[in-house]
Amino acid sequence: MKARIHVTLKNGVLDPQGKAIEHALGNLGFGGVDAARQGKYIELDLVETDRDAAHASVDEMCRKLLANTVIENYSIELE
Amino acid sequence: MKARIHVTLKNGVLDPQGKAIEHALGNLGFGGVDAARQGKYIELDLVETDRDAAHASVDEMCRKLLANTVIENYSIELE
Amino acid sequence: MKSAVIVFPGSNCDRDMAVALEKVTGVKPTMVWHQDHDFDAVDFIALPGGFSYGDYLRCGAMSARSNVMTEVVKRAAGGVPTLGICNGFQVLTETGLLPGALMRNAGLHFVCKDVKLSVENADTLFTADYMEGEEILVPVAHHDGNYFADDDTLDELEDEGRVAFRYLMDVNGSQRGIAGITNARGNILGMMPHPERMIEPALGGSHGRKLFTSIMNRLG
Amino acid sequence: MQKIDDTEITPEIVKEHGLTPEEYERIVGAMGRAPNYTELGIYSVMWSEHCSYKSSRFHLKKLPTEAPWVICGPGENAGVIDIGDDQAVIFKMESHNHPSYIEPYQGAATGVGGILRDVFTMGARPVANLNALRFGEPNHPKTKHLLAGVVEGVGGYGNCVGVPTVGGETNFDPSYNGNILVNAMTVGIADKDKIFYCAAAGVGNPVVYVGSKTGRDGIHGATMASAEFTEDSEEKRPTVQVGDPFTEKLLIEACLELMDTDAIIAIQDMGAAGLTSSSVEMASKGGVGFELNLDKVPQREENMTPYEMCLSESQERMLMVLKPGREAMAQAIFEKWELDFAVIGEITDTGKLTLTFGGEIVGDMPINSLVDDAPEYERPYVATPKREVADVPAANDLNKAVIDLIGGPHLCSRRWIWEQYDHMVMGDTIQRPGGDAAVVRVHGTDKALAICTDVTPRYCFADPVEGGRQAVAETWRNITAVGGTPLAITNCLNFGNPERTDIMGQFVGCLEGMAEACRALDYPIVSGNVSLYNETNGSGILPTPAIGGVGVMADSSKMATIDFKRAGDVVLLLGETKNELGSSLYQRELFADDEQNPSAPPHVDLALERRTGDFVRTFIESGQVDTCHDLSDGGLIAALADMAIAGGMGVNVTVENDLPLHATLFSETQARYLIAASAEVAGAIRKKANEAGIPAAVLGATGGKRLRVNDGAVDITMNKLTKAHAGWMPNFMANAS
Ligand SMILES: Nc1ncnc2c1ncn2[C@@H]1O[C@H](COP(=O)(O)OP(=O)(O)O)[C@@H](O)[C@H]1O
Ligand SMILES: [Mg+2]
Repeated sequence: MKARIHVTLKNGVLDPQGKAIEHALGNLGFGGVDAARQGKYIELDLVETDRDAAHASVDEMCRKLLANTVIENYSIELE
Repeated sequence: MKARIHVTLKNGVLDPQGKAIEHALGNLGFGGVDAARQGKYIELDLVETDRDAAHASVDEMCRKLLANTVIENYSIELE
Repeated sequence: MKSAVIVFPGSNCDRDMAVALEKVTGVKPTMVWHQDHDFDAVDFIALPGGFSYGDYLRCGAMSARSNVMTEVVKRAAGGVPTLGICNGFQVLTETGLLPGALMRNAGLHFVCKDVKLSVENADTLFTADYMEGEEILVPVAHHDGNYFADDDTLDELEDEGRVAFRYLMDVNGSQRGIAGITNARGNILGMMPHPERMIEPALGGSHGRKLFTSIMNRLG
Repeated sequence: MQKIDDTEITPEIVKEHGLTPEEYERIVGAMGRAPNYTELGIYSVMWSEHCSYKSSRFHLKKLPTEAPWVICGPGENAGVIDIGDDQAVIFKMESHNHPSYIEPYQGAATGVGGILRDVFTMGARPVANLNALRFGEPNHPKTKHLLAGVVEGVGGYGNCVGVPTVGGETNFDPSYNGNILVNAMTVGIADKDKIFYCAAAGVGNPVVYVGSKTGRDGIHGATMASAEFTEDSEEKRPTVQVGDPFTEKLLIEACLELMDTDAIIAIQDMGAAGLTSSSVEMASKGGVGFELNLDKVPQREENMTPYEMCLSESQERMLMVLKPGREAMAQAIFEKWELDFAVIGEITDTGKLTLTFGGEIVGDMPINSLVDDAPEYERPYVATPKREVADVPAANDLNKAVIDLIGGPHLCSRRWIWEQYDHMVMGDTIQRPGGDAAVVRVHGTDKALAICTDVTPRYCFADPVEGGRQAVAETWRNITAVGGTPLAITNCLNFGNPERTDIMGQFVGCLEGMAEACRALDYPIVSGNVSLYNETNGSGILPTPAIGGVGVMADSSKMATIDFKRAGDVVLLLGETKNELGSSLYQRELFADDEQNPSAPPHVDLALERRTGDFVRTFIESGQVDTCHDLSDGGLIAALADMAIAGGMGVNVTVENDLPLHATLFSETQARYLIAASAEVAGAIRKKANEAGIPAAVLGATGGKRLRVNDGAVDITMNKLTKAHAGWMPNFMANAS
């Protein structure tokens, strides 16, 4: 099974990368970008075949390693 | 309109961050992760309301800035 | 030799580069702010190390698309000798002037230490004062120095003698130990190690000097 | 829609703000009415321990702060000393302990950012960073994660701004398990006639905000830094600030560019308690009032309330008072560097901090009450009892004891840490980390600064007065050992809960010892920071008054380093060795001492310290000695090992005295140095030492591939020793997440 994980900054947390991207797009002449945010995207190939078990395990991985829950949110998709 | 962009490493490009995640998950006692890959996830808030125009413009942003096509692929979703 | 050091927001080895150029060549370079893209004609352009634009998104990505780089690309492609060190190397690959990309170090940590290099090709504008195969000690200081290119590109670089410097130890996971490469025409060099930090014994050695004397002796 | 937070003030709200009922009454008294929510928030941060020094002020006044070369002592953003040639050195150390425990990367990173701002705000270009770190015991489940994160954060910030991180110290002790210490120090150089202060002046002059926009970051950071940790503190997470070193780099360049003009009257960084404490401090120092229009504050988030804007600790921001008419020129500079610039108010003659928002007055507080009425507590204390002198036994296997110590967490190489720091950028680092003090050239001259940080917390715990003396003396000695003349210190006083009489006793004792040492060594304190309430669930950290020392050397080509350079050099020990194994590393690691009642640490004889150090320095300054190392943790054998490992060559020594061999090797008697020099120079030094009444003993000679003592009583191959020394930390950190 494959897990797709998105890790994004919590609301209100400073996102210097996003800000820089916004800025750079503007400089390159791309108007009309109101806001940019950058996060991480992680793909895992899992041996587990049971969806619930997989979800529980990936959730724990996120809390323990993949996301910094002090400043980041995460979301999990399985396929 | 919102654009969600995934930037991932091309096949065959070594992914040190992915490797490190695999390794760290193993150390934390999470078995059963065959492979991990890390990419970027970028969200843009666009003024554009026309889907085709938005797609064309974001595609150009990706080619010009957001992805390094020597090593990275990108995909775009609009919502 | 009239030289220019390009200064991006976030460059931080610009002064070091200027000091080295002046100490070795005797001539003070002009500092060119990234917005001054119509800078005077020069014999030599240097892109210094640092964290231009914070290295956000990808190292060198934003500077590579800045106005001043449009001009640098034009001149470098036209043959003006151009040197990119560390972040400068990353900028050069991001512009496509040099092939490949610099990825996160295999060890994932920033690494700052003296490393042993071999001069792989002493027949370039930048290495003429070294001897082929000479072993030199030069510091690195980077988080993203892991050189990547596909096999065909790597073979081409090797075949054409465009690998200028190679690490003699594992530093960052670079393919084939590549530390610095030139373009096909030989007027552009990008390298991760910092020769400008090794130009006097007080700093730990002088092995970086010959890079600057090479350029000076060729350009006058 | 603009929003004013008009939360009603209840006793619970007062308590949540860390104010006692008495303190609240005092606020009501000072204002002549009850404060509104915004005003309460402002009082609470201004009167927090972190900003007001309410528990420590009384004792801090006792520290020596003056010398002919001191230009500005404590009270400004950083201390300033004269180094001749019309140049000044500006430096300070600061803690970022609690944030680093909660989020090690960002906590450490923003700690570095904050201390940098304290230094460049005064007109200096930062030239060096140092970091003094304390972690819990190595096998505590959090230690690796915290160490990895902190080191990455210190490097992540310092490397990006392009200021070399040239030194520091790293300790492990169980007392830091739930409360690590991250103390960051910055040293900068300025022209003596271009130093900027924070006193505002000139009614009607514009108050200008520059740097990053304000978000809801770190609201309550200052009160959090003054609160004891409990298990549920981990819930306080969203208050963590995120740093942006790129913006800081731009801010440094923009500020220094503006400082080259004559536009600035006063300038102050926004540190803890952000806009509030910076404006109150500027107004208070200048004896003026401030009127700020909060609508003008650049904001990153929507619907921010006055309360949030005043208390936000968003990073990379500064406040300035400009001369009238210079706004446009200043704005152009900040816009060139792509930073926010906004005139947000002006100076008044009301003596008040007046805040307007949406056309209404939302805060109106007397400045002097915010500053001068802050409570000052002369907290009761009990002096730490005198300790017994220990009789520490011999180890069964000396070779093993040496390897265990040199290859253990306390004495092993810190290379794993400092290789993650760019310690060379700016091209003037002429002594890199790994020696006694870092040496950084004054750009474009032959002159150099010698810089280090030190404290031995286990001594401070056993005997605060000796520990305080020792911390100051060790920095003095480390600077001397490279050939520098020590000039002044900064400090970061990390202690537990001052409301406990024993902790307060440690604080008072350490300060007493520090003050004595400063006086005896002509080595005043010019800046510093206090971090109290470092404890978790009622158990405090070891008292840790970290000292940052700065010295100068006129001719940096004469600098000494610790590595043996030539085989056949004579090794000379200066200073007398006594049987002082109490509270030594040897005792602690090999023979668990009584934790609550440790044995007496080595005595610091300050007069002897000064005499010996001054003696050693003359030989370095004259170019006769280029190899020198002071003796500290681990004693003689640790110093010999350091020198041999650094030089990549062995050494063979014979020690003759009345002490048992293990005491000779591991005793931590103070005021001692090892020197390696040609036989001729060593002979001359010995003769002069005899004349000066300084004990000097020839121990042996450098060379070979072994560390050998007394015909093989200790005999270890350099290969094994070097591996042990280099290996511990990388092995320990392998697989840290
Ligand atoms: N966290 C750190 N960052 C940078 N350098 C460090 C750190 N910890 C230790 N060092 C360096 O390692 C060396 C040894 O440190 P230490 O044992 O404290 O020295 P000393 O006993 O001379 O005070 C010093 O050069 C010091 O600067
Ligand atoms: Mg020392």
